[in-house]
Amino acid sequence: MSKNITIAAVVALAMTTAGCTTTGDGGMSGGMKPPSAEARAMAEKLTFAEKGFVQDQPMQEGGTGRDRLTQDETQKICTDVALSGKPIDDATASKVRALAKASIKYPSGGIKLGDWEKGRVLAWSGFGFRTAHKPDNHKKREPGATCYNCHQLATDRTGGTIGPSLTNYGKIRGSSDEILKYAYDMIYNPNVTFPCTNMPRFGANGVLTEQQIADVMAYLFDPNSLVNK
Amino acid sequence: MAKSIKMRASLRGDETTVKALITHAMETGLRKGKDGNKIPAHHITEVTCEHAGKTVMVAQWGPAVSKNPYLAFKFKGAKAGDAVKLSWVDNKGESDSSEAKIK
Amino acid sequence: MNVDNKRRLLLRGTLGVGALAGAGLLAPRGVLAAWSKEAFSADSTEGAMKTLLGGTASASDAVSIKAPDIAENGAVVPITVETAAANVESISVFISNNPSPLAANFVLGAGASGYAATRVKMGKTSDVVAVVKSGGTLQSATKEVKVTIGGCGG
Amino acid sequence: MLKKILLAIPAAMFAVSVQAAEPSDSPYEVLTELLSKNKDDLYLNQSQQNLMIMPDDPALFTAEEGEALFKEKRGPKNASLEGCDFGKGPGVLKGAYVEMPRYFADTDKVMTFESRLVHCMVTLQGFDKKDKQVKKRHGSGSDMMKLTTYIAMQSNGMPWNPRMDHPKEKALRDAGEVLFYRRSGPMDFNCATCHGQEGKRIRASVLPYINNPAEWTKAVSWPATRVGQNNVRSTFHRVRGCLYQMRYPNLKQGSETATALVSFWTDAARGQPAILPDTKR
Repeated sequence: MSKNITIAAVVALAMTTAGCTTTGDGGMSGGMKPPSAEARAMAEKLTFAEKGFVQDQPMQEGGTGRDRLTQDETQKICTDVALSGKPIDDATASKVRALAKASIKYPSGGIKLGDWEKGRVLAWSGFGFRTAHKPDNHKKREPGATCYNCHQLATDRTGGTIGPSLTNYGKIRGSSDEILKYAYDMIYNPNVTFPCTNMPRFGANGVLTEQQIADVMAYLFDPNSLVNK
Repeated sequence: MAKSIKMRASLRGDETTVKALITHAMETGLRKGKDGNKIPAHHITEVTCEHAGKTVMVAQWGPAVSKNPYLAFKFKGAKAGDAVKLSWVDNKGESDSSEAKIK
Repeated sequence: MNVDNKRRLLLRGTLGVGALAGAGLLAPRGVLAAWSKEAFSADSTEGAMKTLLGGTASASDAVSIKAPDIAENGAVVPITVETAAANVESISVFISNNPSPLAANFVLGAGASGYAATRVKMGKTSDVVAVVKSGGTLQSATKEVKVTIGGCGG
Repeated sequence: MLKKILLAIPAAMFAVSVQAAEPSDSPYEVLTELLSKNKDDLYLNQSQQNLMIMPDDPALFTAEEGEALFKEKRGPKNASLEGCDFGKGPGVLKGAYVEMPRYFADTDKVMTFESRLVHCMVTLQGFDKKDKQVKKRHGSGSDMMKLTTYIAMQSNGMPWNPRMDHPKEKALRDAGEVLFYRRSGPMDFNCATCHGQEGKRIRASVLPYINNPAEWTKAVSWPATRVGQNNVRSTFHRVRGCLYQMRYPNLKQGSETATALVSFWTDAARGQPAILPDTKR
């Protein structure tokens, strides 16, 4: 009983400080007219038009441009939510959460913290998976976690504000199993907590490896990390 | 080589304003190239402006002046239609000059 | 004209500057010395100022610097210096925290107004010091420019 | 017009030293007017530095070079571009840029400004699309950017007003809207990830919000000098940069897909004054 209360409190704190609601992010504003079926059909046609995006362009993860443009279930649902001009409804939110939950794989030995200094480098690197006119070469440099674009992370450098500030992340929350799992899930697939969030699914989409996630988590939780100084 | 100097001289009242942009790398000598070696300093050292046979201004620059440098200054004693000449020289001895009519 | 300037003029006359050989006389105000490697490589504002101008300047309302309070791009910081002083001989710009503070020295001839504008590189947050030389005195103004990191969005 | 703007620059830069400026419509003045109406807007007011550079934006010189190129007889057909119809009749430049993209009967297509310029260089001047005059699209030194900057400048201060008279114009705009919100790729990004909320920053840069036309006009006011890149950049260069960061595959210039995106984003700035050329970070 007391443990359940603790978990609830930790999650509530995490959610409050995340500054998010369960509203889908990155959508049309309320009151705007959702696009017609014709517009949606044309957009699909244009997305996969041979003369538009380079469909056969090779991607770093293997596969082609066409694969990158092909939506999975979560992306389809979240596009619908974005185009609706309304907050995500409960049924859709549950569906997205369920998809997210099914996607999350945990390390065999449990969630562990890696090297915070490596995590810092990853958190501040925007390199990786960019293609378009100038593809990132993953053989020359390890892809990063791009955290800084959206989050304030520590006080030593300026970060973005699309996501909530993560300064003092571990100092505020401690490092109980519950909060570690919460943070792991947020990085692996944040839709489990915030359906149709702006935040990428770093684990589920294969952007970060298990080790990289451990390092980024160390950057957030390690008492010696600049995040907590 | 395309002209490295873009300049304009405009008269307002009795004062002529000269504005110029010069195409130049302005390498500091501190930057490293792709091969890991330092790129040698290469920057304009002097820009001279002449009007009616007299030097109006000489700008002496170090490598801290921005790439593709901009400069502006003002002087009196010229009239519309007069020619203003601007020339530069860099630390490698390269140079260029250009003339504009005061408008 | 002080001795120091005479010496430099002489230097210039001796060494010459090929590309500028056609330049007219810079009379009667600003005295043109050869480009000073010593001043441009001095590692302090004070040192550079002494080498270039033969002394240090005192702060004055007669000099104004226009520069951004915050520069999100340190590679292109616009600086404009204006002065109400008469008979301005030169306007110099120093970026105190650059490895070599002296950035530019505008030597003005007869008829030139007390005005100079350029754009400079700043490695980090720094004071920008503008020194105006006129009537044998050195007057200055100082303005801090905070250099921040730009966005990554491209 | 160009001369008038350039003459007005000293006045705009130092109000102290000059009395009343003559009537002028420099991009700097269009922007400062917009700022005066949106004093607290974080996006619009984020760069004092760029505002100080703007009166002497290198793009103004680029435009001047563009004017000479526009009037010069060039190409295998030895023709100038003065016969090019940008939608308001051959040679009519004033206001043409802010009405793009638009439908052209002669090609039966909705065209962006860029596609139309290429069309004229090919049909009127006889250039091949592979000639460097047409092929080189980026950088202040390219003919395309010089011409684009000059022609765009003839619409400075005028309200964005992409045509929606032809069904194809509306259809592409609507499809572009869907593309703006369509999420895909390894990061699940859509355009609204960054441009769907007001006052948010990516690292240190405040992002423009798609549903705030006063912000959006600055967002879509290209060509603009990218101060950090030392070059004048185009609309397509901006779109490409976004798609690159979004981890999307390369988008072909002049494609209908690109036109759809540009139609929607231009429409989102409708009614607000175009700042041409603009100065950006």
